[in-house]
This record gives sequence, structure tokens and C-alpha cells, in this order.
Amino acid sequence: MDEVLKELAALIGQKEPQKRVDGYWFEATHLDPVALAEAMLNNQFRLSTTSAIERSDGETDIIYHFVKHELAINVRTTTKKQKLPSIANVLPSANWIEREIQDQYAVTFEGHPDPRPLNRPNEMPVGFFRKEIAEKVMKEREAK
Amino acid sequence: MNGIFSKLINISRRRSPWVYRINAGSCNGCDIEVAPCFSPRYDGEQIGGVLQGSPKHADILLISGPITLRTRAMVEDVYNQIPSPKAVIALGSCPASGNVFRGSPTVIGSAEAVIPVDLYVPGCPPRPQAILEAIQTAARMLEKGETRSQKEVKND
Amino acid sequence: MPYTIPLGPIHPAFEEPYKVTLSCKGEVVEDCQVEVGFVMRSIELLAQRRNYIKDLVLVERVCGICSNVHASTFAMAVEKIAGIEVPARARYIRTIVAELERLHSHLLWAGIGAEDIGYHSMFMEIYFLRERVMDILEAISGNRVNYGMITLGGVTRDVTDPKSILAVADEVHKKLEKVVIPIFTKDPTIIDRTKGIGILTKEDALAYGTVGPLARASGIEEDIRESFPYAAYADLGFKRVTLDSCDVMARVVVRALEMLESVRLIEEALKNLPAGPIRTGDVPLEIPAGEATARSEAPRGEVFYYVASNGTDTPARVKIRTPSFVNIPSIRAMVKGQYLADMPLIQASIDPCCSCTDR
Amino acid sequence: MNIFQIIFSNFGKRSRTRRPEDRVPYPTDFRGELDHQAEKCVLCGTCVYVCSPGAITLETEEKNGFWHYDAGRCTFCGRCVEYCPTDTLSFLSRSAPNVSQRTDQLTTHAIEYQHCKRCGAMIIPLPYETLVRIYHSEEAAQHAIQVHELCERCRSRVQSESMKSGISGTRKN
Amino acid sequence: MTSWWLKAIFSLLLWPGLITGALFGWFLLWMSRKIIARLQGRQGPPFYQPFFDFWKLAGKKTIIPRGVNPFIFYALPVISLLSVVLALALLPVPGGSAISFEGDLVLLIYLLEMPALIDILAGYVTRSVYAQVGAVREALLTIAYNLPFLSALIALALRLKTFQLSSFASAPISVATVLAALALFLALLAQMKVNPFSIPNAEQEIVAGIHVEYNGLPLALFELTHALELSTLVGLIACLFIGPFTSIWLKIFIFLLVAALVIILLNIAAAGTARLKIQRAFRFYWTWGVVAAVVVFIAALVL
Repeated sequence: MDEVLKELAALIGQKEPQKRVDGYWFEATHLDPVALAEAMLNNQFRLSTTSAIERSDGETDIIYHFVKHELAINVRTTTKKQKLPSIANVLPSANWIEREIQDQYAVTFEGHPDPRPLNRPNEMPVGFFRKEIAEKVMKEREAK
Repeated sequence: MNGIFSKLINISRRRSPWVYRINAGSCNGCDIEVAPCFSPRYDGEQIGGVLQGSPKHADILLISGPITLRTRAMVEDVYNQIPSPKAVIALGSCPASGNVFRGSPTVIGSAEAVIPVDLYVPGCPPRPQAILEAIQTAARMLEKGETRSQKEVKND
Repeated sequence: MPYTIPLGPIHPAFEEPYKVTLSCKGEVVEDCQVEVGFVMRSIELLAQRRNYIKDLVLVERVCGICSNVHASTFAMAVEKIAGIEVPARARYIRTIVAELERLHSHLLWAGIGAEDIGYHSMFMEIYFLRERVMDILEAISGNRVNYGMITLGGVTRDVTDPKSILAVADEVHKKLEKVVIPIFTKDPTIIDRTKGIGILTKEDALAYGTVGPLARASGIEEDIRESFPYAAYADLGFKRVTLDSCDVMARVVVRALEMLESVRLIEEALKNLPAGPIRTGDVPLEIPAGEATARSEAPRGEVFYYVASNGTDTPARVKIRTPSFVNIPSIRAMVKGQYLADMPLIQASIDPCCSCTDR
Repeated sequence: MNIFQIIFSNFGKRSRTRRPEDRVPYPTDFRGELDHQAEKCVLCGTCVYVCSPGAITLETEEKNGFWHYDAGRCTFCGRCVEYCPTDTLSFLSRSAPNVSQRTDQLTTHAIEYQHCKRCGAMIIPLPYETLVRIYHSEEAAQHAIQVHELCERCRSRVQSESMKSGISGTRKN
Repeated sequence: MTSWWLKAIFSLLLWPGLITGALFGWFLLWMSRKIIARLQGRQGPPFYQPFFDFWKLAGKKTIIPRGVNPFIFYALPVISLLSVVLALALLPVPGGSAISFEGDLVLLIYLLEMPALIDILAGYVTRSVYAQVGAVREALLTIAYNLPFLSALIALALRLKTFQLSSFASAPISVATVLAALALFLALLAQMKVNPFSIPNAEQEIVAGIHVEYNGLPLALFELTHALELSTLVGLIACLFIGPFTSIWLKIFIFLLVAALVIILLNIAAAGTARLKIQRAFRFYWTWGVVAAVVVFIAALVL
């Protein structure tokens, strides 16, 4: 179990992952998600999902949550000018996950095989979960 | 002769309420309460009710869910496909007011804004027998001509 | 000449609106496009603008059939952040309600599956049995669906008379053994409609990241109640059910055996239900800043919650990942070369829950 | 036990259907129609804080306050009944009735303010049952009832005077 | 000459024509819905249900789908209703039918094929994808169930060496008639689209099958045709057994008894099975159908 952690630590360049109640947390400012996805696929990890958290400086934090039996690993990274390489070609399960973040937080995943909107209605602008757009859109809805 | 004939048709509207269910963005709590209405314990068939597969064969529309933006066109389209006289029953609080989803940008929140609603069944979700009682009330409204589809036909 | 036939968004075989566009040649299906998003109520956006008590009620309405699982996973994540300790009796009651919900969800799926292949008598038998489970849930929680049992740090209502639940659990157990399982596994018409239909190989299941009974029917040994035991699953001991024949029949059998396991868990939990309080008193309104993830096993698979709080009484971020979000795309892998007539049964065998997928 | 045995056994027995009007009995604490006793309500707003769909709204004027409730918006989750400090809200054990007009689902209860005994300011005193619950005993509640007829300012002044006279009493002897 | 016309009109409209045929058909429909309900342990509809279903549908406004010629939309149900009423009038029911001539068996077979053909045509006329798939399935099913149906009738005709239906009704009951009735019952399952073969109107797969776009009065006429078709086919099977009895009341009693027995058997099969796929139904009829046909021919000719 710990050789996976060592391999990851080497990949990300951060020595010690933070051990919390719900698994290991890695912080990685500059990370190549495709390499991370391939490493995880070789160790038969499953990508539970990817969470996007809005940051004040207009960027978005992306956390990749991997899981295998009782080992949960979460890797947090930040987008560079709202862009991040897509891992949908390596892990097909990431296809819908990235499309949804694309709709909600306006993060563009380069190299995504099928970047159509997933569940965003056409009336909604891209990234309508971000604070200021959400406020505007909810006010419009209230007005109707 | 015409009086008896139309009286017979009115009575037959109450006796055979054919029902069609449409899910307009609901959390499917109300939808799983419609299926038991036709299971042995409550058996909608004892009042003549049948759950139909096509809107064209139905005359009572059960609508559930807070009408999300993408289902709005679908709801209008299905409502127009149902031949009049027809009645609309709003299942639960979502079609009435949007329930907990009110204020969300992708939800219209009230079925009244899309189609004329005849009956509201409160509850989240309402019990199957409340839905059956609503079907019976709607069938009685169809008989007396009190549904909005019949009233609108009268005055325009 | 290939033609495309749309199933849905309004279709009698679908409980909820989602669109499957099949491109098929004659009666054989070549490929399909799945389109979702009809039930998007942007619940995560609303959850980030309401306090934790309101959020528990909101999150419970993500999906009507697995409402309790969403509330308990959200509560688990917040309890991890705030370090709230749930008393033993509350953990047992959460397990009992979760397993009762799994029973009613699997029975609902079996009924709808039987209705999809035109087996109306089986639908009637299963739904009559399911009414017994719904009565118990109504007696415990006051409502047949959306039970509202979960609150931060415990449960809102106590289980007052375990005997009636034991009676129902016993009856469901007998009915499953004598009626449901023999018919679903031996009846010629059902075998003819489910054997070798809608194959999802283990590689496809892994690649699409499928979870729950769908994955366990394709040979993946993964169950959150075993790998991350939450509530009272550690003390009750849980046996996972896995098959590897990968077809619709395997999913039927996996869900049937899981129902038996649920009945055993309920009886086990009721027998040694510990005394004590059902909720902790000191639950603050403002949750200290922090972030946590929580996983639990919904009837359809792994539900995953990520909650980040910023010290106020409103969460900063709530991310919900539901099992149908990864199970529905795997329809494409199952549909190649199947008959058009099998399509409703194949999509029903996944037990898709679009209100979970679109949130 | 194949399907034919089942359907023939069904054919032999009576039908398992209930007439539509023969209601399945409601369980003891069923979450049905919400009932609000206006005299016990103190317009504290806890129910507004916990009501997720926002079905309960308060409106205060100087003479009296209003408690608005919309059954069409309520999701019958039971949080307001659970968190209400004065047990004003409770569930009736029957479902809310089916209505054809949305306006029939709105209810409004007016709650009268009362005058503070000393300074005449507008207050709503706590109901007696809540006092018994807070002070855990009848006679303590009896004693507290006079103090609770006053507004906060008068109550603090009255209590500080009684404390002062108590202290001066001890200092004298 | 006019008296023949009068008797023809009487048998067309009253006995065994439209009115009694419809009431008898509605009664049989109610009986089958009630039996299926009681087999599933539920209450089931009241006895007047099909009657009110028909009048409610007749009272509804009709919506013609876009791009469908209204004349054809209305004409199809009327033609199929007329053909079934004519077929019903030919039946040698106990009261004796006015229209009876050499070769009316062939006319009956032709008229009973009309509703199926009209359904297939209706499937394509209404331009709905679901209706077209339903029409294809209906066409396949007609080929499948016609084998036992036609072979039973032809075997009986060969045995009695006449194509006159009234001789069918007066022939003595023998093993051949029982086997022919069984073959007819086998075909009845698919003709009435009852559950093992309810493929063309499969609600789950193709919304509502062939009549998905039909509503209001045309749909009411189609339902009435379905009821009349049921009473014709059940009457056909029942009238094979009224031969040796003399008094008119005994004939009617046996006729109703056999009809009730056929309906009960029909619904036990419906309640006890799931819907088969069209390929499986085809294979069923081309194995068991062939066996039934051969047995009936042997029984009719040899015995």
C-alpha cells in the first residue's frame, strides 16, 4: 500500500501526504493529470470523481478522488488560466465528470474527446455555478 | 335524444379515468408512489383507472417534479397531445411551488406557469390513496365539466 | 438500412426523463447515444446557500428512492469535519433504515423489471410484498419516502417496537426465498429474456468505473460497506455478493442475494440494538472550517460526498457523486448487438436514477 | 413455487384490495398536515430558520405579528415541529387535503402582542407550558410568571432591584 | 325476396350482429380483465367498464397527427369494424343465422384477416416510429398464427366435405372437433395479442404499439373492433360444440359454457407468462403450430 504512496509522492514531488480520517491527501500545485491517471490505472485504482472548488483569484481547485478497496487517495491541484489536460482518454469514467465541470465552472479540459455540454440547459451561461454568475442567474429566475 | 347521449358520455368520463404520468424533473419520489396505485393493495382498476402508455389514450395527466428548464417544452408538448376534455393533477409540492428546489436557476418551480392545473395533491410524496382520491375527484370534475380545459372551451 | 429510434425522454418504461437514441439495423441495435440533463435542479448550488439543517432536508431530495443514503452520507461528511461522535444506538438505527431502504429499492427495481418484460403478475406480487416494507418505514419515520431520519450527530426518531419490524423482515425473507428468487431464476420466460442479454464484461465495467450491483454482477469485488464500514456495518459483519456472468440475469441474482443479506443485517441489528441516546446534544450550528469526503453504499452503488465548510452555518462547497452518474454511460458497452425488444430491460437492469445523475 | 401455483392460490382467496375510501391507518406520529396553535407562538423565527423550502414566513407590525404558511410549498420534513421551542407546531395524523386552488393552501395566523406590565412596550410572553419545561417545576414556573409578563428591560431592572434589596438586607444585619 | 333482406339486416344488426356482438364482446373483455385481476389477487374493474370505456373515448375530441390524411385516419377503423361485423353475422350461432350459403367459411376467414391487415396499414399511416415497429411485428405475428388457425378450419371442412358454416354447427362432436378447437385456441392467443404474444401493443418497448397515434372516436372504433373480434373468434370455437344438442336453450347454454371456458384458459395463459420476443413467438408457432396442424389433419381425415 505504501509503495503506491511513494510512487505518487515521487510523481508529485511532495514528500509526505497528509493522512486524515478519510484517506491520504496530496497537494500538487503543478501536476500532470494524465501521468497521475496512468499511474493510478496501473495500480487498479478507480476514479471516484473529481471535485471543483472555486477560488477567489478566478482559478478553480480540482481534487481527484481515487479509491481501491479500503485505500482512498485525494490529489488536489489548481487550474492554470482555467485550463487543465483531460484524463478522459485514459479513464473513460472521467468523460462525463469533466464535461460536468466544464459546464458548471467553465474549466476547459484540453484533449477531451467529446466536449458537448452534459446537463446544462441552453438558457444557462457556461460556468453558472461560479459565485457572481450564479447570483445574476438566480436573480433573473426570481424575477420571472 | 341529444340530452341522454351527452349525459351518457359525461357519466362515462367519470367511470373510466385513464391516467398518464409525466416526470418533469422530479426526484422520482412521487413517481414511485404512482405505481403502487395500480398494485393489488390499492388497485386503481377498481375505479376504472388504467395507467396508459401514450398521452393520446389518456384523459388525466399526473405531473410530478418542479418543471426544470429542459422539461418545459416536453410538458407543453405532452399536454397538447392529450385530447380534451382533460384534467391535470399536480403530484406533491414540487409542481405546486418548486418545493425545496425553489430559487434554483434551472427550475421553473410552478406547473401553473406552463399548463393549467386542476388539482393539487400536497405531500412529499403524497400517499397512493391520496393520489387515487385525486384521480376520483378529477374524474368527477371531468363529468361536471369543471376542468379548466372544458371551461376554456366554453368561453372562447 | 440503419435507422435511429429515440427511447424517451417520455417513455412508459422509463421512471424518469432521459433520452437514449438507438441507431439500429432492423431489430438489432448498433450503438446508442445517452442524453441526460432533464432533471438538473442544480442542488449543489442551492446546498451552498442554505444552512446545514436545511441542507439535510434538501440533500435528501436528490433522489426519491435512495433519499436516506444521501442524507446519511452528507451527515457523515459534516460529522467528520466537526468531529461529532454519533452514539451507538443512532448508528444501529441508521443501518436499519439504510437496509430497509435497500430492500424497498431492490423490490421496486424487481417489480419494474418484471413489468418491462410484460410479466404483470410478478409485478403485482412484488409490489404487494413491497407495501409491507413501506408500512414499516412509514411507522418508523412518519413518511413512506424521504424519511427525514438523519440529523447531524444521530437520528431524529427512535425505533420503538422492533418486534413488528422483525415480523416484516421474516415475512420478506420467506417470500423472497419461496416466491421471488425461484421465479426470477427458474421461470422459462424470464430466463429466455435475461440470459446472455446486455453483457458488460469486467474490463468494460472497470473502464467505465461502474459501481454497485451492476459492477458486482460483472465480477468486481467492491462494496463500500466492506471497504469503508460506516454506521454499524463493522459490528454486524457484512458478506459481499459477487457474480461474474456479467449479464442481466447476474444483476437479478446479485440484487436478490443482496436483499437476503439486507434482511439478515436488519434482524442482526434489531437483536442487539444497544440502549442509549439517539443523538448527541452538543451539535453547533456553525461547523468549523475544514473539508472531508464520505462514501456509503446506496442501493445502486457508491455515493460519494465532498463537503468543505468555512466556519459559518453554510457549507462552502458540496460535491455529490451518485452511482448512476457512472453506471448510465456503461449502457453503450452493453447495447451492441442486442435486440431492440431487449432495450427497456437492459436499461432497467442498471436501475438508472436520472434524478441522481443530473442533481 | 412456480407462477401458476401463485396465481391459482390468489384466485382462491378474497381480493387483497382496499376500497379507495378505506384508508390505510395512519401511523402514530405520521407527518401529515401541519397544525399551528397561534396562542402558543412567540414569533421567534426558529421555524423559518430550519424550513428548507421556505414555506413559513413571519411578518411583524407594531400591534401584532403574522405567521404565514403555504402547504403547497411545505415538504412535510418535520424539522419545524422538532426545533420549535414552544411546541406550537405539530402534525395532524392525516394527509393534507387535495385542493384545486393554490390559494386554499395558504394559512395565516395573527398573533397579538401584549403590553409589558411596567413600561407598556409590545412583547409576547412565553406560554405557561414552556415556563414549566424551562424551570422543571410548577411552583418555580408560578414564581417566574410575574417576571415573564415584563419586557427584557423591565425584567432585568426588576431582577437587579430584588438582588440589590437582598444584598442590602444582608449588609444591614 | 325482401324477407331475405330483412332477415339479413336483422342478423347483421341484432342477432348475432353488431348489438349483441358488442355486448357479448364487452362482457368477454370485462370477464378477462376481471379473471386476470382475481388471478393477481386484486379487485378488478366493475362489469360495465368496457361499455363506459367505449363511450368515454367516443366523446373525446380527435387530434389528427400532422401529415396524416384525415379521411384515411377515420376510414381505417370504420372498415375494420364493418369487416368484423360481417364476419360476426356469418357465425352459425344457436339462433340460426340468416346469411348462410355454400362457401361462407372462406368469406369468414377473409373477413377475420381484415382487422390484422388494417392494423398494419394503420401502423404505417400514422407515421410514428413506434407504430411502424408495431406494424412490422403485427405482420410477422399474422404469418405465425395463421398456420394453426387456417389448418384447423380447412381440416374440419375436409372432414365434413362442405364449406358451409351451418354444417359445422350441426356436426357431431368428435376427437377432430376437440383438436381443431385446441388449434383455434392456440391461434387465439396471438390474434387477441394476449400476454405471451402481446408484442405488437407492447407498452414498454414501443409506447403503445400500433394505436399509439389514435385517439377519440377512431380509437373507440378500434377498441370496439377488438371486442367484436374477440366475440367472433370465441363464438367460432364455441359453435363447434353445439352440434348434437336439439333444444335451442341447451345449445345457447353449451355455447356460453364453452365461451366462458375458452376465456378462462386464455387469461390463465395471459396471467402466467411474460411477453416473448417476436423471434421466440415465431419459433413457438412454427414448432407447436405445425404439430397442431398435422395432428388436426390426421384426426380429421383418418378418424
